[in-house]
Amino acid sequence: MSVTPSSPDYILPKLKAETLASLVKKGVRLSGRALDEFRDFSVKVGYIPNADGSAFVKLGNTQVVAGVKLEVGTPYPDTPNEGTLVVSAEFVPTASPVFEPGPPDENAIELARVIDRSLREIRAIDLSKLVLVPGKKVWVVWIDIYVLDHDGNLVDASAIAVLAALLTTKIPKVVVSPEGGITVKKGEYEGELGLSRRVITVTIGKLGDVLLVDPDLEEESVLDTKIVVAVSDDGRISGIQKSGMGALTYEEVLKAMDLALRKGGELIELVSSATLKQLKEGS
Amino acid sequence: MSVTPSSPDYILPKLKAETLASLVKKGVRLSGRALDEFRDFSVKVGYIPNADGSAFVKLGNTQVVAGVKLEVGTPYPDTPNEGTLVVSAEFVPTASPVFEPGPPDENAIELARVIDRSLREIRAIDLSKLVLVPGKKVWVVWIDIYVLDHDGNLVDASAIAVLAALLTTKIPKVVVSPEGGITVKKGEYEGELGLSRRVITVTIGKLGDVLLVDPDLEEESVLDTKIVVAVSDDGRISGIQKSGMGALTYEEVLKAMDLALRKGGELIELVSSATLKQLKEGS
Amino acid sequence: MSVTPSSPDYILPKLKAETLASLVKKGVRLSGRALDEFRDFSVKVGYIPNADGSAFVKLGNTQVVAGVKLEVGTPYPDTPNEGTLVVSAEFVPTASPVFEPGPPDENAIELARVIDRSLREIRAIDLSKLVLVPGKKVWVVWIDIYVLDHDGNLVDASAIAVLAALLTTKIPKVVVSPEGGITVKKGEYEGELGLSRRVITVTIGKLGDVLLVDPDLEEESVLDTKIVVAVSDDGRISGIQKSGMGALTYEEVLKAMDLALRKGGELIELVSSATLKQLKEGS
Amino acid sequence: MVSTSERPRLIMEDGRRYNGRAYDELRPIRMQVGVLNNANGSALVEYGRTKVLAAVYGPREPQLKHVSIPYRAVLRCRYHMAPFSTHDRKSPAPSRREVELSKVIRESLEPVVVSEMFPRTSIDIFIEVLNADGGTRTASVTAASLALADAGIPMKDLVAGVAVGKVDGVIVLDIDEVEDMYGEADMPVAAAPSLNLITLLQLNGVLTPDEFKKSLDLALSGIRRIHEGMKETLRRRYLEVKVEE
Amino acid sequence: MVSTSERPRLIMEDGRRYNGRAYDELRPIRMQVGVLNNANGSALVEYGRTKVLAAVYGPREPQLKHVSIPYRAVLRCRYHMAPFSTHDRKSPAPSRREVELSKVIRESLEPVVVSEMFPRTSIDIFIEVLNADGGTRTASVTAASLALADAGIPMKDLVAGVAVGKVDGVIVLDIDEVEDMYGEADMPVAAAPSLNLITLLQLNGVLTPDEFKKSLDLALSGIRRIHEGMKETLRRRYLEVKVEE
Amino acid sequence: MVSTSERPRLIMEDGRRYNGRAYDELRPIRMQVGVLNNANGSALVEYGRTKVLAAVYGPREPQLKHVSIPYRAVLRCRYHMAPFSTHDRKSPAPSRREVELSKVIRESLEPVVVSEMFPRTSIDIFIEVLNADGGTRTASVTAASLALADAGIPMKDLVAGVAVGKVDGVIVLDIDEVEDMYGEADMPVAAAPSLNLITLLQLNGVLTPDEFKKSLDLALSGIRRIHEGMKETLRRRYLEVKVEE
Repeated sequence: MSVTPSSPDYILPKLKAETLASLVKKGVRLSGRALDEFRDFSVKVGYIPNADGSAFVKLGNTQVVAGVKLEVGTPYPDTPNEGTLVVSAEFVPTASPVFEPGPPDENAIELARVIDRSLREIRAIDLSKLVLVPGKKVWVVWIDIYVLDHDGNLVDASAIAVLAALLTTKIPKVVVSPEGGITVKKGEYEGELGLSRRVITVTIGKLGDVLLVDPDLEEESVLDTKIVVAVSDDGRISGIQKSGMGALTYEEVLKAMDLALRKGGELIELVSSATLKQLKEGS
Repeated sequence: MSVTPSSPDYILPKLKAETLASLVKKGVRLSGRALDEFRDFSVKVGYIPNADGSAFVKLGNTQVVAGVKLEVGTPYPDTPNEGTLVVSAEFVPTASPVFEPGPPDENAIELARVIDRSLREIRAIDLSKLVLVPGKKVWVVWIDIYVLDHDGNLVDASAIAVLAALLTTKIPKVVVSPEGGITVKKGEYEGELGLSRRVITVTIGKLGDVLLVDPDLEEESVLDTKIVVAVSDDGRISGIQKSGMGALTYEEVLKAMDLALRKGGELIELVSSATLKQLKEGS
Repeated sequence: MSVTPSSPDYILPKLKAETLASLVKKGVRLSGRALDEFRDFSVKVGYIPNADGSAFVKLGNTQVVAGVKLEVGTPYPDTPNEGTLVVSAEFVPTASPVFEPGPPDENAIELARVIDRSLREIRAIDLSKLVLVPGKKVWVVWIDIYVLDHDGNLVDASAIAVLAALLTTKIPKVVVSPEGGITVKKGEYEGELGLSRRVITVTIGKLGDVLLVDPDLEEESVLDTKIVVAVSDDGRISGIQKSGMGALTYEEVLKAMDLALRKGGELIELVSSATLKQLKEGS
Repeated sequence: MVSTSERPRLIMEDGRRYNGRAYDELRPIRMQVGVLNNANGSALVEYGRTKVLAAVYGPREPQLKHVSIPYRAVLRCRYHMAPFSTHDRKSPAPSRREVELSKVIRESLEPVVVSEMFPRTSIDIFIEVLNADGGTRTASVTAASLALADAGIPMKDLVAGVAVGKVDGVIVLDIDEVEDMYGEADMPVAAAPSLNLITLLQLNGVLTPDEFKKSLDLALSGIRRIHEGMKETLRRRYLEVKVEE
Repeated sequence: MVSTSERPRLIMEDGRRYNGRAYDELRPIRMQVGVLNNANGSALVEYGRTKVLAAVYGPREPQLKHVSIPYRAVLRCRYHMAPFSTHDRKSPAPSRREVELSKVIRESLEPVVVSEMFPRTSIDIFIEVLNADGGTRTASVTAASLALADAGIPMKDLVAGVAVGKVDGVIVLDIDEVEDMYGEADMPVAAAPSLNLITLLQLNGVLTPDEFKKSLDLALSGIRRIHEGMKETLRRRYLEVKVEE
Repeated sequence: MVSTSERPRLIMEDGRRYNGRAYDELRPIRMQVGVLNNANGSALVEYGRTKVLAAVYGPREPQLKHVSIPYRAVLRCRYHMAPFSTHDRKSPAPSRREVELSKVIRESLEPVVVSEMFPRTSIDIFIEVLNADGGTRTASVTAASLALADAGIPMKDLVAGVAVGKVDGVIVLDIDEVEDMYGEADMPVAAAPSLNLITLLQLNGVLTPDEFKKSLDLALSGIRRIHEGMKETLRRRYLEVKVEE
């Protein structure tokens, strides 16, 4: 059951909302950012020692951890020779005064599914390489997104964290016994997971007839609607989600795609280089 | 936890309730029906192309769909050489202003279990014919009852739909590999499921000292109690359920049995012939 | 989510609470018991014919049933050559006006886990003897604690019931087929489960600077805090749980340990002899 | 997983049942009221090895405001099986069977409880099956009835319950688990004998119309005997008899 | 477990799709309103073998007080699949997919419903997928829109939905389950054509920017045709046409 | 499924622990407060590789009216493990262990929070274990205590926690996961040192009375050192030290 939200994540004081709206019309944002400008972000990879890949991301004041774990499981019957991928997201109650403990709500589920789809069809992870015993035992790639602090644009912050975590994920060492029993060598790794394609999302907010990227929480509270576009490192669109109550015109959708493709390419490079830099410095 | 209902399915205006009661004493019903008269009903079989058997039933304004699916599963340990049968019912929120989404409540559970019991002990479905690999793989017969619109007597409407659906259910074609693996041939069938016995239910309401069959929603809202009797095509009783808050005298119970056996026989023939007629016309 | 209780299990009238507190300072309890005195208790073993071991215990007006069942299951991967142990507790709504039906709350879960830990590390049950097919089939020992009437100190009443039930638990007879299939012979037994160590808990309440054992419901409602100490028949501590809102000083903790060890030894003997007496008389 | 022995013979050559009882013989029945300290009323009822505890709280304020009714008390009823009560351990989560039985047991008591005397309140009936050997729902009705009486709730009559069955073709009274499992029909009945009202009636299995009438008659005869025992129990607080002595 | 046959060829040599349709051809669409007696509004919509029922209750008092909003009606929307609607039986518990689709369908209707007219009330939209053959969410938007209109809820426009896909490299309209499963992209779109507003847009799969524009154009052309059919249905109460004839 | 290597030797020939620490040596401890923007108070605490985040919201209106208390604030506390925090992925559904630990952690803080100052309000403590390497509950107490202080909630003392254990027969301070798993006893302790109050005490495993006293003394010595570090952290907002330097 999806219900029109009666208590929004954040309520912007009326005066401030008006200022924000009138500034945006002039191409200016409360934060001083340009309409097509992301907030600064930082990435810390290897943040979760017990994960096989992980990253802590701060996008403005939004904080997200993504942890990747590989576990031995069974393949789906219709893809016996592929590993499996599960993406989950939790909006933990540390993150906002309106988040309560409990199973993921529709927003967390939507976020996880948007990230999942952005990776799946483009085969960002080559699941055919994750087979241990064909038809019987494969790697299950668990991607868990943990939202720690919410200052808007949780999707892109999560996408950045997932990209960074996947770029640093390693495949555990296993011993397969003659009978097909599998023992994971705790703490030992065989190599990198590797990505066939790097993918990011770009979230674009619509306020009146203005489009702006990476909305923060104040902006989200007054937006008409949002559109999330997943962009791959070869300049294709690997996912779209209109999210939120309003609507976009045909022209706005096309404009949003252009904007997303441009910013997405930049973002992939920024995340990749930040990640690789740390990999070189670290371990 | 079962609780005395505080909000009934329907509230009949007081004046109308009094009229109804006084008419019924004279053997007349608001709808003009005789006390032992079912409402008109229609059956559409094959309503759900993805099911292996299905029927849409309209009994007065009550609308029910029953879908039967056969899936490969494992037998119960104590009946290794029989298929299994699972009957479920959902009162979906389209059906009534008082139905809310959620897991089946006690009324839906009771309905499913009454239908289940009416079929099980009399072995209406010969489960011993549904074995694929003895002790290991059998057919699971899923019967799902979906109440779309509630105008009273959901049990009999469901029983009609289930009977019609089962009479038209086909067994999917499978290939059993030498190692015991089973592949279902999507959309191909081996033959009819067939019924060893045809069974129907007859619901009888008690109002004061009057008994009436097939109560509609207005009548149900003022009944003292109801009794559901499952009747087989060989004139036996294959299930009983007193349902509702009141009670019946010994004499009323015996009278209800007579009535049920008479109407049940008629109903089985009506449903069977309507179903067979469509089978001939259709596919 | 654990929340400060807003409706306690019991509310002692203010005047009585004051009397209780002032008496206790003088070493006297409302019930006339000494501070280190348990309430009288009775044990009935074999109370549940369908269980493999069981006991009904009345500790004052607190009533608890413990039932032990052995079922065939699979071992945990990291202990392939040991049976498994599961302890659960339900505070059923018969027991108190404030207990509602539903899954176990934090108090029931805590109780079950405290009892579980008291038995597990000291290996009171020798799980290595409960292997049927090494690595594949073992006995699962289910211990279910059922609180029927709540007059305080549910933990010790449960521990008494569990000890008595385990002392009388028998291992069902099984037939292992050549292919490793296992058939349990209903109602036939191979021998005693046996206990490597007998363990009991002693609950000590703190009120002001006074410690008292086996608090009843009235006392519990005004205690500052409680400490549960599990004691084994060889005079060791096999578990501790500070439980409740308050705190203890270092000196109080040490004093509580002494008290618990002394009372625990006595209690184990009392329970054992009561149980054995019944075993001789009965069956 | 219990061994599935061959279907046993249920009616012996001498016409007695496998458990030695005559076709119209009840199991030994024990009834006790006031067994709990906290509950307003309680009863422990045993039909042979079937052992059921019932507790009544109320009339009291409903836990949830929205279930109150302005002109009467609501009855809340839970039939629940202890995990150790069955041969294979029962998961404590309520099964569909328990949901249904909670309803039919509540509905078997609704006709006798004078609920109009306590508007806007709740009368809560908690039934715990401690050991199950057939007939748990009917023993539950008996126990709940006694617990209501013990709680001082006004009732028009005591409701008693018993199951009849058809085993090896014979209609027999108060079937146990084996007779239920291997028999051809199980028909639980509850009634308020003084009012001539049948308040619970279910049939699982197949009967001819004649067999049905015979079964119902047999059930009502058993119910009358149990009903006598209940009245005696409320006078004496405890009764352990072969009720039909 | 359905046999996993080889990936079928989806575009034939003559350029037609495996199901015989042209790239821009809708399936036969049937729409009917007022199909339920109890609901304030209802609609049954079929896109080929995809069959969806929508019911609207409201504006009415919210079931739960705390979900009411002082200045508008809340929309409550549930997209739910019947257990028999899919090839493998679907568990009735709501899946993550159903949770997400309930949200995007609600959000596709929010822009057109004049919710400010009914403060503190709830407009409840219940969608049941009876048979699933691809495009269920877009058929659901169409059905919900019709049910809202049938209930007399004021709307700025009717929203219609359709999915486009990329199969064997070709952008095609109104894909069915096979085309969805074996195709390269699935893009559901819903729009209010008179308002030039896109109210639902998702993409599962991969498209180049050019392919995206082509897909969006094709979807909107299909939506306009369905939108015409919807208006006709509301006039006639029932419509069964190949909408594009 | 992690390989079950042989039980490792935990105390080396030189008397040191397998991880190089002395028996009474804490792991490197890092503490930081004010790490979250939205929470009223927050802290990130690391005991070696154990990493715990705590957030405090409140005093604020309770989410659910019926949990409010007229004369004090309620504490709500959730101890929760992130799915990636453990070697085998943890299901996000709360386990029985998490339910119990939420309770004992709350009860370890109740004695120091001046809850009477904020009647009818709720003080909500959310603890997320981000990486688990033993001692998560005691690190959680320390983190929650710091987050409460960071939120400006008046407290009579800061509560600090640490676990002692018995490994290879030796009582050692601040055990990690390996020492917990292969050791003979694990005893988590939390205390308010300035008040001489032990607010959390559990034992999983077996100790003689003498070993118990030795363990408790060792725990309290560790707690006093961590308590000093906490005070320093609140002055400096961040502390990364081997606390016992």
